[in-house]
Amino acid sequence: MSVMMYRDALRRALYEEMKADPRVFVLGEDVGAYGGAYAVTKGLSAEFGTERVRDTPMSEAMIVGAAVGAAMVGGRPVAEIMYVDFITLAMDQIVNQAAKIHYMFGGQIKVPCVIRTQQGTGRGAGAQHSQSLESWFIHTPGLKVVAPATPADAYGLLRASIQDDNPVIFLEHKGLYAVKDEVPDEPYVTPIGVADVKREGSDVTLITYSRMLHVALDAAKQLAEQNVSVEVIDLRSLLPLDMDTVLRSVAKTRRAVVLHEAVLTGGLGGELSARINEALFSELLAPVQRVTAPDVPLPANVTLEKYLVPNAEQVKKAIEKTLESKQKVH
Amino acid sequence: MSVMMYRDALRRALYEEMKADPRVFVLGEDVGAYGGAYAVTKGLSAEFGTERVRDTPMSEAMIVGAAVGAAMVGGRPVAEIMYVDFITLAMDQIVNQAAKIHYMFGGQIKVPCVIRTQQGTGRGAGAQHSQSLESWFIHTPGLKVVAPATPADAYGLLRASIQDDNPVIFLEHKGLYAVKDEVPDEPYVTPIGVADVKREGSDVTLITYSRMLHVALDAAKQLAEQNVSVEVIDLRSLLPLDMDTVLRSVAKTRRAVVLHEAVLTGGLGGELSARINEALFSELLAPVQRVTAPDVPLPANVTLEKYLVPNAEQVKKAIEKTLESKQKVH
Amino acid sequence: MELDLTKSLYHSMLLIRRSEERILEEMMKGNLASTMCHVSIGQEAVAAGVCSAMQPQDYLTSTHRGHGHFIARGGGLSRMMAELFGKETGYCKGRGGSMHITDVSIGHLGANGIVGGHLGIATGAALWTSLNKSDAVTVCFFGEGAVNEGITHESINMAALWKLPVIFVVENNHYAMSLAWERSTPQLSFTERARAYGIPGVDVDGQDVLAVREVALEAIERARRGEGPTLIGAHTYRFLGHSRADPSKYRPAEEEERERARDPLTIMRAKVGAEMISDQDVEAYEQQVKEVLDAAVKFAEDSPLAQPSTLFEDIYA
Amino acid sequence: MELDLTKSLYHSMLLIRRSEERILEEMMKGNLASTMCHVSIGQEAVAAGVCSAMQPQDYLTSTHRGHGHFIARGGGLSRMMAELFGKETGYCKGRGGSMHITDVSIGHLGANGIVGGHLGIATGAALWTSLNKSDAVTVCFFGEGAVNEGITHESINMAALWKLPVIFVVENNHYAMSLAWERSTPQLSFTERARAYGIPGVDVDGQDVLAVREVALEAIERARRGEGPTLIGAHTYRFLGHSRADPSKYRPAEEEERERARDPLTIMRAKVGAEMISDQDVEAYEQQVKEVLDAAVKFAEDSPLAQPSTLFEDIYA
Ligand SMILES: Cc1ncc(C[n+]2csc(CCOP(=O)(O)OP(=O)(O)O)c2C)c(N)n1
Ligand SMILES: Cc1ncc(C[n+]2csc(CCOP(=O)(O)OP(=O)(O)O)c2C)c(N)n1
Ligand SMILES: [Mg+2]
Ligand SMILES: [Mg+2]
Repeated sequence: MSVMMYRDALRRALYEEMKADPRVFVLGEDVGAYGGAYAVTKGLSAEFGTERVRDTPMSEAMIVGAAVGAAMVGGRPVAEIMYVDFITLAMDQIVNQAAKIHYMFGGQIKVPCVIRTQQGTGRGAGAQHSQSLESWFIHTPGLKVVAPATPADAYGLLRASIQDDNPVIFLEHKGLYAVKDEVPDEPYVTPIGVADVKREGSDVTLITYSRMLHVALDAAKQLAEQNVSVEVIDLRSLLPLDMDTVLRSVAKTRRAVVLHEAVLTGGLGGELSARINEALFSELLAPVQRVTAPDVPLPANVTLEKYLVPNAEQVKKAIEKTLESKQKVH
Repeated sequence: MSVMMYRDALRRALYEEMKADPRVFVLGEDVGAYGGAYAVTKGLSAEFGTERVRDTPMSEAMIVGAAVGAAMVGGRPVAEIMYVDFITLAMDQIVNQAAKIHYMFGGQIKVPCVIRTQQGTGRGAGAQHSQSLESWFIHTPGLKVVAPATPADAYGLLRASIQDDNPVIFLEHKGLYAVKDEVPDEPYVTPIGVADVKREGSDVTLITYSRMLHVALDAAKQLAEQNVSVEVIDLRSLLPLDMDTVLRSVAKTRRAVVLHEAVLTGGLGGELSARINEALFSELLAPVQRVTAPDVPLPANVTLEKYLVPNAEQVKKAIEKTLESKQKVH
Repeated sequence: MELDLTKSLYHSMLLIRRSEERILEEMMKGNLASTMCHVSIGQEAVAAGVCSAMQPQDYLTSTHRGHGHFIARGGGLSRMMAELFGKETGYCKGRGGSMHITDVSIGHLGANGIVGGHLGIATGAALWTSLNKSDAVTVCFFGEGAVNEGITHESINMAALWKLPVIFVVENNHYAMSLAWERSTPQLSFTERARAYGIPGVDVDGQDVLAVREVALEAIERARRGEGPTLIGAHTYRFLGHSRADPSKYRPAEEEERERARDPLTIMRAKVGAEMISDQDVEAYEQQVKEVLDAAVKFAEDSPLAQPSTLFEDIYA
Repeated sequence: MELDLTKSLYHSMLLIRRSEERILEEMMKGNLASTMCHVSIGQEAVAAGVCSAMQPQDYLTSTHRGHGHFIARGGGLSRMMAELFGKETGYCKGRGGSMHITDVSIGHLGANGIVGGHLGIATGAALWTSLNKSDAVTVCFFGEGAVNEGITHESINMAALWKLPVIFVVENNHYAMSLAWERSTPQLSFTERARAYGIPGVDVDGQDVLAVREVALEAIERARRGEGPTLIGAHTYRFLGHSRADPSKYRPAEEEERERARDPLTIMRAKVGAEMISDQDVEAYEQQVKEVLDAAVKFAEDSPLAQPSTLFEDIYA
């Protein structure tokens, strides 16, 4: 085990995949000598050359397009889109091309590429630089979507994503890059589509992913002091969703709270709530609660931004609500 | 009352708004003399000239961009994107610009524009020409989203959308253009954000919008013969959602089914299911069911496509399931 | 049929022409599975000329109007017809149809329904072959309407910057649906346009298959030498409407008449003379093409419709 | 201060320079509400020169590096500073910050965080003023990095096609974050590039405010006459890093030294001579600017932070 930062764990994954497989290459804005806006690719171009760690012009559609085309003829590109907000410029390439090519052409060809990007709040970066857009991608059959919350998962999922034969949207979080934690020294992959119980508990299941995991763990810890036992599930993969793990836990706790940083309406929380209700309707002792950002654009203001990002207090309140909630009476 | 086609009702709304307000103008691909890919703007350029009903180059980002810019300085543009699938090329202009400008600039400026497009199946148009993408837009604070199902609502909502001071995503459906129904002769607007009970009933609430309304009404009619009374709610507006109407109905029927043509995961059905469960958990006699397309891209094949589009049989089954479902026992 | 180059160019154009006529016929009979179908009748010389200049290791990307590229590149007619009929023996298992007709085994990377969408793919493919030191060249066909899409700019710029082996072939049939070319952009010269990217641009008579071939050969050889992309503007005309639904009312009758008179098949025969392509040759080709097409249609008819259950396959690789 | 044109150009550049220096100072003190802040020190001549050529009815759109455009257009410093401090008296109620600094009342249609995103807005604004027979011209500033975005192509093409009254001003500071201009495109001449759209293109020394003004005047008058857009490439340099976090290691030291020596303030004084702008003038401006900035900072400091509850306002108009 070594303690490393999230960004370093990502870089280690890139490094090892590039060492192991000459088909892997990296492209994006400022990913070369500059090392990426969030320093994930730092040093890679020195190691692998500027062809394999390639600075692109500012052309988000083509960054993804180049990845898709390269993947179709044998490459295994890892493209970086600097902020998920800019992925709005590449939606055709992701949704109509990458996600559909394998299917639409009857399985004739594969598109093994990874689109790395980062999302979320924390820097007061404003309405056009702080969004969380995972919902769009989980609504797109043909994509896989992952959103690691810890250095260990960032490493393992990035390796798995690069090795995957499908287009993977790899969602990092700008507030996680400097987070440090233990990462095993031996190489490994974290399988896509498998959630992780990050804390066991018996009273309520708290389901989350990405940076909100840390808010969830914080809330769970505080509640433990009040003798409330919270099971915290880190989804890690958002498409496919590991409903087995989720439902197993909720079947046990009979209460669930979903937590994410994306805005409420149309967020992943709705999907999870619906699925839990569909599967465990008669088991549930309380309605599934959602703790999310409100339906508001984000201000370019570190202080004000905090009011729109879910915090441990809100999570605790939601959990308390599920605990209070009376059993159904009919 | 006159009986008219959905496309003609839309054209009437455009015509009347253009007559009434010189700021209103239309732009898009082939909207001029050609009359639009689905013949909605036919005749308008002859009436209002090719400047006010303006053919654009193929440049979807700029079609929306031009609408946004024009709206900011006093125009009231109605832009047409030929297929919603091509809106992938204009997502930055919609999501980062149109939706956020009013908020981000502190309310200094308004963006009153309508982006008309059509979505859905029915023509075997394939994976890149048949999607239903409303979920992306309801996840974008600052937009309004409407999806009329009848000629009367198409007319009234288009007038309301053009008169609205916000960017409105106006979702038509390729399978509805030739649908005929009565439209009042007097001018009117249908307010955005108000759902419509298209059929009253007492046993179960069936919530839907756009072309699926007709599938819903068909299923309801068939079930009426089996003495099942289905209340059919046509949302009409998807953002904001009229939860009052939905919850009032479900409070009465205590059972709900959501029906849409978009794929399941991340679809609007999840949001509705979550909200209904949150509000009426102890009232519900059965889990909210979702009837949607499966998580599959669409084939360019009229015959095969049908297997992926929800039909009345599936709706009836889902409703029957909610009726069977035992009350909760704890 | 073993044919020398000149004859095979003619044969290739004839095969495209008759195939598309047959496709239209089958469409009228209601045999096509999708309502999406765009024929390139009148534009055959571009596909035939460019594809004749390609090598087996090369790639191409194609458009919504893609039968010509597919056939000129050597795509199989039986499985193509089966695809159009929505059959499980089709190249795309009956789920792609005309607009996505694709045979990856011959380096065909897909016909695309998003106008301009495949320019990313073409440049990306060229990026990989260049990184991978393969000598494959990628040919990217697109209509003049696609020229105004943002991705076209991004992709030509990137290809030019990195000197990628990709050829941008504009099939300029002068209309994008109803929009006349001159109403879509003020810059009508591709030679001029190419200067924005510092690459060679060529305007060529797209009805003259030999001229097209010449230009394509030079561009492809240049790309193969590592000297980067070329922008080719091939001036052609679609003889019919944009799609079945379109009576092309937006085109002046005189223009249609004048342009239809410039049939690439006629032009070629006039150019090479009857010694090269005799009436008997043509008759023999017509006969052979008819047989191939009859067989293709029969294959398509006899093939089973794709099973609905297969729709749940291939979502992931 | 009432100043004649030459003096006011100098004053405008000085005001931008000192304002941004003060912004950096306040940033170091931790007074800015957002971490997003890009200064244009070294590039003042482009903003000052172009804005001096605009009329009151004209519009402009701006970028992430937008203080200069804002100040040159006459935006108020107190409410600007308040905005940067995240205060409710700021132009955007404290929720826009530096990257979205905007004063619509002076025809400023917004600084934009999406590189290239505002080219749509600029062209759209020009479309409306042209439809509406207003004689307003819209000026669209963007960096050379934005040139390779698809929207830039779409928007220049559309503006050129319809002869819209919009001026495309490339503030070519030779870097897009770490990417040197020559590593982003093979076409370094804006004159050449403009030919792809059949419009005039001009390359101008962006450190020479008088030259910039000249070029802008001509372009704006041309647009106002209904003759369409001009593409202006103003060659300049950002003296500092892309943003606070950036030490600009990717730039050769000699280049930085050489370019920093070409300070637009110095260049102007050398050009117009001490009779036009004397040391006393400069001293007076410095004094006046300092007072304005002190007052602006004080205003910002004294203003209340925006109330969190206001975050729920203005989502809809
Ligand atoms: C991005 C996008 N916009 C619009 C369309 C609808 N559409 C299909 S073909 C076409 C015209 C294309 O013109 P051009 O590129 O010249 O090709 P042609 O049809 O003339 O071969 C249009 C507008 C589309 N498929 N994709
Ligand atoms: C679409 C988009 N891509 C990337 C970024 C991140 N980014 C912000 S500024 C910048 C460089 C812009 O370069 P240029 O256009 O030359 O303007 P400059 O910063 O030099 O003024 C980048 C890459 C962005 N904000 N928007
Ligand atoms: Mg064309
Ligand atoms: Mg720059």
